[in-house]
Amino acid sequence: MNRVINDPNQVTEDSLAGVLRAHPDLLTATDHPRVLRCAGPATSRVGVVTGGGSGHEPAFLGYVGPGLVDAVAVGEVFASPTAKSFHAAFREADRGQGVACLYGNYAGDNMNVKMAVKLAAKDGIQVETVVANDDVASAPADEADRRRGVAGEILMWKAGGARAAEGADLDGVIAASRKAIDNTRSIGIGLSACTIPANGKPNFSIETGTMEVGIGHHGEHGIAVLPVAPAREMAGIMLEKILADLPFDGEEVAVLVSGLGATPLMELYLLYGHVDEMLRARNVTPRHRFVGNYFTSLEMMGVSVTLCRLDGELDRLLRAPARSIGLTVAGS
Amino acid sequence: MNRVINDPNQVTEDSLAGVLRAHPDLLTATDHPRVLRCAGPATSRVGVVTGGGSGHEPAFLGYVGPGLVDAVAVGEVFASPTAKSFHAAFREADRGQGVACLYGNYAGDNMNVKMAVKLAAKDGIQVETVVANDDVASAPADEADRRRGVAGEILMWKAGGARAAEGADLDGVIAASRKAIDNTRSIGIGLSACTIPANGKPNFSIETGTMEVGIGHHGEHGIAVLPVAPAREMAGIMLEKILADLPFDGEEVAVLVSGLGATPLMELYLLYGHVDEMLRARNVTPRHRFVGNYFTSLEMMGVSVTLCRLDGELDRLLRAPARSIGLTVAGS
Amino acid sequence: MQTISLGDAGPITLDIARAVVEAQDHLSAIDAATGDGDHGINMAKGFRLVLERLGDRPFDLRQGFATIGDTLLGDIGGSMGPLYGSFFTEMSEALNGRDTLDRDGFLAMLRAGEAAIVDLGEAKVGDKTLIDVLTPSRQAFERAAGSGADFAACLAALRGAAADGLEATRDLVARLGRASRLGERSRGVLDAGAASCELILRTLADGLTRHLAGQPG
Amino acid sequence: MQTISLGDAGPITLDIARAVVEAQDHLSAIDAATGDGDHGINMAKGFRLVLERLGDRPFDLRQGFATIGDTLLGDIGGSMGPLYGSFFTEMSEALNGRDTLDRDGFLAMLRAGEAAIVDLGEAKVGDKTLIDVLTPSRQAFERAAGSGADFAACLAALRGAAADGLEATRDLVARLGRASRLGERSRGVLDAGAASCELILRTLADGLTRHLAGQPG
Ligand SMILES: Nc1ncnc2c1ncn2[C@@H]1O[C@H](COP(=O)(O)OP(=O)(O)O)[C@@H](O)[C@H]1O
Ligand SMILES: Nc1ncnc2c1ncn2[C@@H]1O[C@H](COP(=O)(O)OP(=O)(O)O)[C@@H](O)[C@H]1O
Ligand SMILES: [Mg+2]
Ligand SMILES: [Mg+2]
Ligand SMILES: [Mg+2]
Ligand SMILES: [Mg+2]
Repeated sequence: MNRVINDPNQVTEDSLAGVLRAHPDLLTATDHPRVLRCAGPATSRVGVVTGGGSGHEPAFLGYVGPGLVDAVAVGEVFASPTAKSFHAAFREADRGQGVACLYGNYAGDNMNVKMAVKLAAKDGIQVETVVANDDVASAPADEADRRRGVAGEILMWKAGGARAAEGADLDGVIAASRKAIDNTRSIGIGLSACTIPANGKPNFSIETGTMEVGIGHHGEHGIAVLPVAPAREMAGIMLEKILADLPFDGEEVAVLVSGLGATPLMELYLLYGHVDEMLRARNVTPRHRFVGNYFTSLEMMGVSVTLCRLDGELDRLLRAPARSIGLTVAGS
Repeated sequence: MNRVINDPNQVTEDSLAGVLRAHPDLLTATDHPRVLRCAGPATSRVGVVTGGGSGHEPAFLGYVGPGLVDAVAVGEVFASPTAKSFHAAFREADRGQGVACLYGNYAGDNMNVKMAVKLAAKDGIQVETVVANDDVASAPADEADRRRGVAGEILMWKAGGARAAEGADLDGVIAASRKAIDNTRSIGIGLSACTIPANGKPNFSIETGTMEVGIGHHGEHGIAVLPVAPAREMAGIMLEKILADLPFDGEEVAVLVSGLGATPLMELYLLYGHVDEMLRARNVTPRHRFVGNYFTSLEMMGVSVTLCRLDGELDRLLRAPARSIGLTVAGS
Repeated sequence: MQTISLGDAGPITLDIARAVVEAQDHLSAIDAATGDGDHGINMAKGFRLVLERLGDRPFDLRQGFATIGDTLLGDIGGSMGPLYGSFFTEMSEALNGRDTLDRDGFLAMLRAGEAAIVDLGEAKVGDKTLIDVLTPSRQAFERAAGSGADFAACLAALRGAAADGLEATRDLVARLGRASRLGERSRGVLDAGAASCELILRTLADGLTRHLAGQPG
Repeated sequence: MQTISLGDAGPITLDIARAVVEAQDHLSAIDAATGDGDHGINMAKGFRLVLERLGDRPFDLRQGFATIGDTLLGDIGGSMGPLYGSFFTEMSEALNGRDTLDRDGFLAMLRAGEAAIVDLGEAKVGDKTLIDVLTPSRQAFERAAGSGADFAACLAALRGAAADGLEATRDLVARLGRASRLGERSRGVLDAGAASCELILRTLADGLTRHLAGQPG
């Protein structure tokens, strides 16, 4: 695996240094080396925090910015940030109105957030959490609280960030974030493995000619290993799994097709075409459309599809202006 | 190679279908199936056209949009668009004030544009061209007209598109575009090969543990095959080659670090950090900074660095608002 | 009554840290079978930092455990940072106000550490996690103490139970963490966290036992 | 004077298209040695479309060449579309207003095609391109015609020169196109475009020769 790195154990630090040099207008360093906050003056409103392992760029730090996330805790590659860095992110984001911590359902993140919330309580900072569990492939519907959070988190951040920017109180921001993720389902298909730089070799494998349906963002096993299907069938398999879990008939949705890293953009668009066509055939209209490398897994090949059922509020929140590395909405 | 495609000979069509479904607000189909134009009403001004092979997404079609390119001719994967599609793009972009065709220096593109310009002349459409040759590794300085156009084309489109939006006449748009590319130099390092879907296997190879310095966007041979160096040294090698060709002492520059496809974003930022640091050490200030997958080569691993020496005009043109799949500038 | 001065016991912190660092590849190899192969990396990274931070200044066991706890919580993310971090932090806090450690003090300390891990991770015995070492070890110590065994004998009971607990994880199906996605496929191999937990408890017990026997180091 | 009716010669267009389609893998293999291995793909794609478009309606050689030219220009990008596209377009236009083809008409047609390629691609003999087949072939025909040879003999001279020109590309170093990046490494193998050009000229010459001999098809 040929990489653009120095010391494989320092990739997170080294990469953060570059991010800060590239985006001084968007991101600012803090006292905690693994916490970045939104550049610019802090207005008095609810703070929005997220955090997660590195290697998913532009997630998580790429969604810090006006109208989105206020502060982010950055973990090692594929590892939860520490409790102390979540705590520091809460302190950065708090302006006296409380903090909404919007993160993904992984054991490490759950524990570190839980500890950080306790630490913040001692500082008198109120933190409420929403934990994303949009990955339909990671557990059956009746164990939905075991499901992982994946690319749907982006829509949760967008909704929560927009609601905070509107001036809602903490309950309001939490409610909007929860509504977003509760109406969101995702599923991924993995087409090749990836390698954590510090490990030097992949810790899972996907044979050429096969695809792992329901793969997780760290190579977690999916629900089926099948021969690689044409893109049209991939779209069908993914939509079927999503729609079985949350029927979307006759509604408007946001669709997010994200590459897992190494799959060319032209293939993501190709897949989007089929998803769009199939949704419309079911009388579901894609109102917001995102196609690109929004939530990746290093250099994994593959793709994820996320659908979010919209109501008037979610539509408004997704439409609200926002600026970040990963997502810019001009506003209308 | 596991791909998200249907028929490998139809990837370009299939992908275009998805692009049009995803971005009706940005891109519109035309009578020519391989030509897209900017959505929305056409104001009376100079038209800007580009075109090139597919597989470099978001280039080329990802730079169509307000403040950027008006119409694009789309080729097969890694192959120039036809003369007739360039011609059709000229017709789409022309509003009676002439067309600036801003493209890259490849044999096929040169020939097809040349023929298309002749065809357009018969329609009474005036087309002037600027051919980008920013890749310093593709020929020595005294044969600069043999150099390939690479990621620097994006800055040429941005400058030309902004100048057209300002209402400049054809000469003015051509002059700004030429100034942009004349002040721009790029170089790439390839870390793995890529596979054209219709071919099924890569037509070049890069051994693990080696890097091809100066690689072209289709895997064209570079100037040296070296053992993979730490990112810090990669940055040094690339900057040295660029700065030797066009000294930047004491000036402001735009820096564009683009991944070639499969190299993770965290590595691109890591490299950017070194480039930024080294430039500042030479008293060169990165005024505009772009880090991402701006101009790719399917799933090739590797990275390219582009520097553009700024004057007041280029700074203003890069700052001007623009909206497209690949590049959005909010304006200030 | 067998007691050890916390000051004398301080260097056991270093024994634990060195043991974990040395076991890096072993622990990662176990994790690779059912998890993502990084348990050794995560643990060694944390305990290498501990070794750096403890440096050459003198410290007692309470301070040593506090440093481990702080380092894991502050610098090691994932699950191990909070789990082992609060384990050592709570054990350190259980030693507050004491100068010496005896059998009942040790039991109270271990209970505090175990409670912190259970509170945070919500693992139960049988889930194929480090709890499958920790809980039976604490129980064995407790039983021995209940039947009147001295500190050294209780530590021996703990050691034995830790080893048995580790070995027993081989037959379990993971129900928590990364390995749980494997279902039945996780049966037949040890659990990585159980292996590190056994190593930590064994090193601690060995160090204390040596002190009780009057031969520290 | 040997002449052929353009109507009779029309089906030679199909011969050419079929020959190129059949040679797909052969041409790609040659291109793979110094280029990007797609010459056969590019050419076959174009000529397959030509076969589709020509369909079953009758057409003469002028119309056949016009269809090739249009198809290559309209549907085949890269270098081959414009180069061979204008080659056939210009040859077709050289036949405008004629019903038959004779020796001098053929020479005029070939010159027009060659001029279009040179004008567009600016390749010179020795650059290791299809020009290394096309120009010597045209010259051989011209020389033969100058010394009074009949149409069939001129075509035979062209065929021989095309084969020699192709073989000679083996010793050349590419100076144009993708292969030029290879420098000295491009020596020792044939040029792909030269191979397709030899195939096209040979198939054309063979077809016309058969007609001259009164045995078309
Ligand atoms: N909820 C939990 N409670 C206790 N131990 C746990 C829990 N979840 C996981 N573990 C332990 O963590 C170990 C894996 O640690 P490690 O590999 O460092 O982290 P990760 O699983 O994040 O890669 C497992 O072998 C298991 O013993
Ligand atoms: N300027 C030129 N003039 C004439 N022929 C050329 C020129 N450039 C390239 N060629 C021919 O094109 C051939 C390669 O064609 P092909 O592989 O289809 O296109 P590409 O090089 O774009 O992949 C070369 O073998 C050479 O004969
Ligand atoms: Mg891990
Ligand atoms: Mg692990
Ligand atoms: Mg070729
Ligand atoms: Mg080619």
